[in-house]
Amino acid sequence: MSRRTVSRTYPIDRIRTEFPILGTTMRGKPLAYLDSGATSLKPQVVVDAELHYLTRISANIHRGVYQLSEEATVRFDEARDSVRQFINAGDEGEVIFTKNATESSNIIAFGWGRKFLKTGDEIITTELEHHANLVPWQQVAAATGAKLLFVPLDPVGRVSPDAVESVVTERTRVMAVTGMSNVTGYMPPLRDIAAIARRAGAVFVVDGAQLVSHHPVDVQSLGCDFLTFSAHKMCGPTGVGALYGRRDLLEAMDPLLYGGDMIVRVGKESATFKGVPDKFESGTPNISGVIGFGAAVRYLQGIGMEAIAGHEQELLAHAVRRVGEVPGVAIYGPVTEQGVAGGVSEPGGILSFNLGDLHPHDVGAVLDGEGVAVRTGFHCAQPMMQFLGVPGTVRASFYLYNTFEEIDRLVDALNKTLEVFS
Amino acid sequence: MSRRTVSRTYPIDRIRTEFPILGTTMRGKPLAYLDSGATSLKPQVVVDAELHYLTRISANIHRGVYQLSEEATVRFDEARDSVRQFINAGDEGEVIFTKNATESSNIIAFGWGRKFLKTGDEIITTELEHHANLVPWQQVAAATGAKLLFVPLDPVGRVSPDAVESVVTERTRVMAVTGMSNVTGYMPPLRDIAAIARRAGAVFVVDGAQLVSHHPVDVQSLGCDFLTFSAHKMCGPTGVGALYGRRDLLEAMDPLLYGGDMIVRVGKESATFKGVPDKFESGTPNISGVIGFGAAVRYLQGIGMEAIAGHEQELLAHAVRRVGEVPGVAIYGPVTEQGVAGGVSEPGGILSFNLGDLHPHDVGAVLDGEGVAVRTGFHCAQPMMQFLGVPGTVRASFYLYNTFEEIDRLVDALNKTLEVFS
Amino acid sequence: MNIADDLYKEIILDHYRSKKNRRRLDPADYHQEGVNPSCGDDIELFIKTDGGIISEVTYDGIGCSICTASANMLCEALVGNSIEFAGKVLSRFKGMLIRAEEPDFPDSAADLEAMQGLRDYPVRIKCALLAWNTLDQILNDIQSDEKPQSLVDTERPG
Amino acid sequence: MNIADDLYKEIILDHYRSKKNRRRLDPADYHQEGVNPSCGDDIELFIKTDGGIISEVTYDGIGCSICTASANMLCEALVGNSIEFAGKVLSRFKGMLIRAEEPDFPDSAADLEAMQGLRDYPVRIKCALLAWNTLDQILNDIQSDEKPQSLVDTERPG
Ligand SMILES: Cc1ncc(COP(=O)(O)O)c(C=O)c1O
Ligand SMILES: Cc1ncc(COP(=O)(O)O)c(C=O)c1O
Repeated sequence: MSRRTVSRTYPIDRIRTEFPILGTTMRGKPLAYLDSGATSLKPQVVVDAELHYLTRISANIHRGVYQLSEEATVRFDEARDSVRQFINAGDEGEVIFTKNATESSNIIAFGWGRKFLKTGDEIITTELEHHANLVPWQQVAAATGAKLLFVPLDPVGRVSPDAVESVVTERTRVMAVTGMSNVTGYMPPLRDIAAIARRAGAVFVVDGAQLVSHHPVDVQSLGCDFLTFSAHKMCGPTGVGALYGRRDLLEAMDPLLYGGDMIVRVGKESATFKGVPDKFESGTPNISGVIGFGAAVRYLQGIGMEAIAGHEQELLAHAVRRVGEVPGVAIYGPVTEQGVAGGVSEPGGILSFNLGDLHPHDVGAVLDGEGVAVRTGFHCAQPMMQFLGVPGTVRASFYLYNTFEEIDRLVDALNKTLEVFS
Repeated sequence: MSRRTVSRTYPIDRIRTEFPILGTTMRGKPLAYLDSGATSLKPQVVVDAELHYLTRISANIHRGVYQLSEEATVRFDEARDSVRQFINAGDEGEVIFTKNATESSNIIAFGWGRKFLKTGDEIITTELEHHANLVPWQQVAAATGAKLLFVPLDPVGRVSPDAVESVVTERTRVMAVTGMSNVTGYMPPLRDIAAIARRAGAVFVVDGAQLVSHHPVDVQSLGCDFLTFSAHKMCGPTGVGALYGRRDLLEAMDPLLYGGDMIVRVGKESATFKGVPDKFESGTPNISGVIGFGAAVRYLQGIGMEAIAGHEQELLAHAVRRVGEVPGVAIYGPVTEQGVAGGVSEPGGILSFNLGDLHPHDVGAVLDGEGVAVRTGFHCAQPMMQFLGVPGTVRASFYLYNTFEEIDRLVDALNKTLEVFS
Repeated sequence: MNIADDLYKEIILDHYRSKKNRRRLDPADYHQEGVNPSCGDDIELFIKTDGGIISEVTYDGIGCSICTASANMLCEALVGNSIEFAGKVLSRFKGMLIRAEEPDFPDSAADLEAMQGLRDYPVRIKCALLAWNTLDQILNDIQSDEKPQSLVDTERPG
Repeated sequence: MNIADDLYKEIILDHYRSKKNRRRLDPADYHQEGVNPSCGDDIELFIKTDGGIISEVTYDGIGCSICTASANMLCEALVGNSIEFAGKVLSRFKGMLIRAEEPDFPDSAADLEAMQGLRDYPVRIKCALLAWNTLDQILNDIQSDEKPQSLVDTERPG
């Protein structure tokens, strides 16, 4: 698993030429972009799709009887179908476009949770969660009187099916779990959790913001009821997210936003609403963004999510070994325990660590000076920081365009950091 | 006012070269884009700003210690300041970025209205409203027990201060009024209404989606408490809107979305939230869109909103006269009564009409064949359609780049429509 | 290609101008209203049956020329025919517009072929389908013997 | 330009390494906590006064080298000086970083000039300001004689 060179069939050279920014420099050094967990770079096809909309179509969708509006509508609908295919949703009504994964999570929490949960109902979640999949549920719990329960994690931050079972009761109504931790890259056993949720009669919400970007996902075989993700983390534009939801659940929910494009009839006093997906897409959507999102998922599919996940695993294995050699480094999460090839079947391409007692900011700043872009801080996951017992981490995250050499540059920069602060 | 030629100082030729799409054709005819009320075309500077982000910056804002993230953050903040200046808001905390005007309206209705309104409180609005400024208030009224009251309109759809006074009571808590009707272009007397709202102690909400795109707006001298608008209607990208709110009101409100980037501290059970504007901007924002929005308002400012409004008035006067000459045309709204130079001090550049008993769709379709893009239907304003007593209208709307000649082509196409359906 | 020739063929305009079937039936055995929310078009169908045969069928409502011509064609095509026949024409009409199948209509429904040009105007297809999706609801009700819903939103035809 | 030389000057690193003023005062006359929510940095200031003079000032908490070096410089600069003096240094420090004014510090605060390089790293300015914005809150409380708030969010410095 931890081969030194990139698999010979993976078209890394071609891929790198497809991302215009990869030819540029940062602080005078060639850019080593290791922050795709925050947002990914954009390939030229996505830029072109947006550009085409902005300079050749430009019109609003729906209700337009002229060609440009028709074209915008057709491309918008095509994008929805591309995203539907990408996650293998049953029909297009199950794919809602939002502004980001955060909005998607809030639509679930407020549209479903707030409407259907009652005092004493239980919501199960984990300390692995990004704030987007936690804070809305805290609010819903406070508003409805439902209780938030946390699955106990093992010492390196893993979720076992038994641990999940241990918090399930007959009052469990929702299980909201990340598909992949944005701090450690750890991927909980979603299929097992889905089975537990099904038996418990609970709605299973998966935060897919990291998962969907990096791994093949099939919502039907996975058995989740809701899935949230963001275009900008998967080669798409900023300002677009998606919410997958089972049709019957979506149909029962209240929308978060009311206004144009989501109504059947509006009188002075009241209104009736359309079906899915329109009910959830009020107002003029991010048309160029959605069209770009469609181009992004088709681009990813062209390379293949299996291939991308495989590439990232190789990068991760290399990074675990090389970063682990830097004096004083502490790596967080399951990858430290048995190495990548060990207990973790499908680790996501994320490595969180600290360097001695240096503050992550200081490490990140020296790395920046070396052209190496990493994220530092608490990664919108404070409960996970509390679990790890650190105020923050340095996080290197990998994607389809990264190379072994970039990881080696990370390691060199870490050694330089030690010198600066020696 | 109704001169035949564009004011000699207005740089129409230069402006037209700045919009790449204006050189293209639709259905084989040069494009005459008369649908800016739905969404505007984008100038090259805006396209370039987005492109620069997508291909040269690409990083996420906040929390990044490396140069690209820093640059993204600086440009994002610059855009906020540009928008702040554009509407003369007091400070940057008063400018919230949203995904569109619809989200902005919902933030007000749910964040303020739902939190502070009680049974028996009264919300004053009008039949002129776009659904975005009406349906959220219907929902809030239903949820809180507040009452929705409509200002009686005069026969051509105008709002007089006396009519507003006639519905104000000591229970009036909110007045939600459009700054410019997206159906007739009519602009209610906002300053007078602001004064009435102030005396009544009511919060004054202005739907600025059309107003801000087409006219100079100064929130401080206007005296509104909230103002909503969308970038895509003012030369900016899709997927970005703005909410202006008075700081003390914003601070008292609940956000609509919870998640990352808007918290101070998150524990397992609860969280504390940041101040404005961050509290309302959870999740990764539309970074390229916001940067493009900043470029758009600077572009508009470079030309001058006074000049743009003046140009649109000239176009409207020409259109009222020329379209009015087409046999069987019925024009809706105040412009029919006394002509543009008459009773209406500042009409917006929108003309709604019907052609005999032809359905607006049929008219729009023939116009499309002639390269003329107009909107047809009910324009997300069904109560206004009920007021006008029609199921829909044909709407031609003008912006900084339109010409007299395009209006003449509209008129020719209307005459052709009469032939087709004769 | 000119849209006026393409879309507004004489045969469609004739059906649009004809007001023959545009009236309410009261009482009707089946009555159903359908809307296209995004354009506001709103059509009501009225059907009387007599031993499995559609003895009378009319429409009323608001719609563009494509929408009302299509409703008129529907009435002309179905009157005097069986419920099964109606189902067959419906599925062929949808097949032509949605799945781009070759048109293959019985004689009494032959005018429907004129709607084929709509395939080049995808956003208008829902105009032509409104009356037919409304019919679809009636046919379902006939089969399931259920009370009809008050309103069908036909905008996202399957 | 190299960031390590630029930002991490020896003088800053010395203040960062010094743990001299990093301790809690209990009791303190004034105690205030400040956070930068987006990076999680969290600093507490403790001040004892004696007739308008800051007799003791210390800090505790979590922050990067810039943040803690700045807190340490604050302690060194203010101890033994008046409240007015503290206000003046605060405003000059903000002026240097936010409004790009020329540094002009009294001798005891001269080390603060080393932070000037931060102007090229705008997102780090808030690191240097955290302790100072926390101080600002204390100075306000001293003037208004109010009970301090428990927490100041200093992320969007004016
Ligand atoms: C007056 C008015 N208000 C609100 C809106 C809603 O804007 P958006 O669709 O960008 O949310 C529009 C645009 O259609 C409008 O014209
Ligand atoms: C696991 C996870 N969930 C949710 C989010 C929120 O995504 P966004 O900021 O696009 O709304 C992120 C991104 O930071 C994430 O990593």
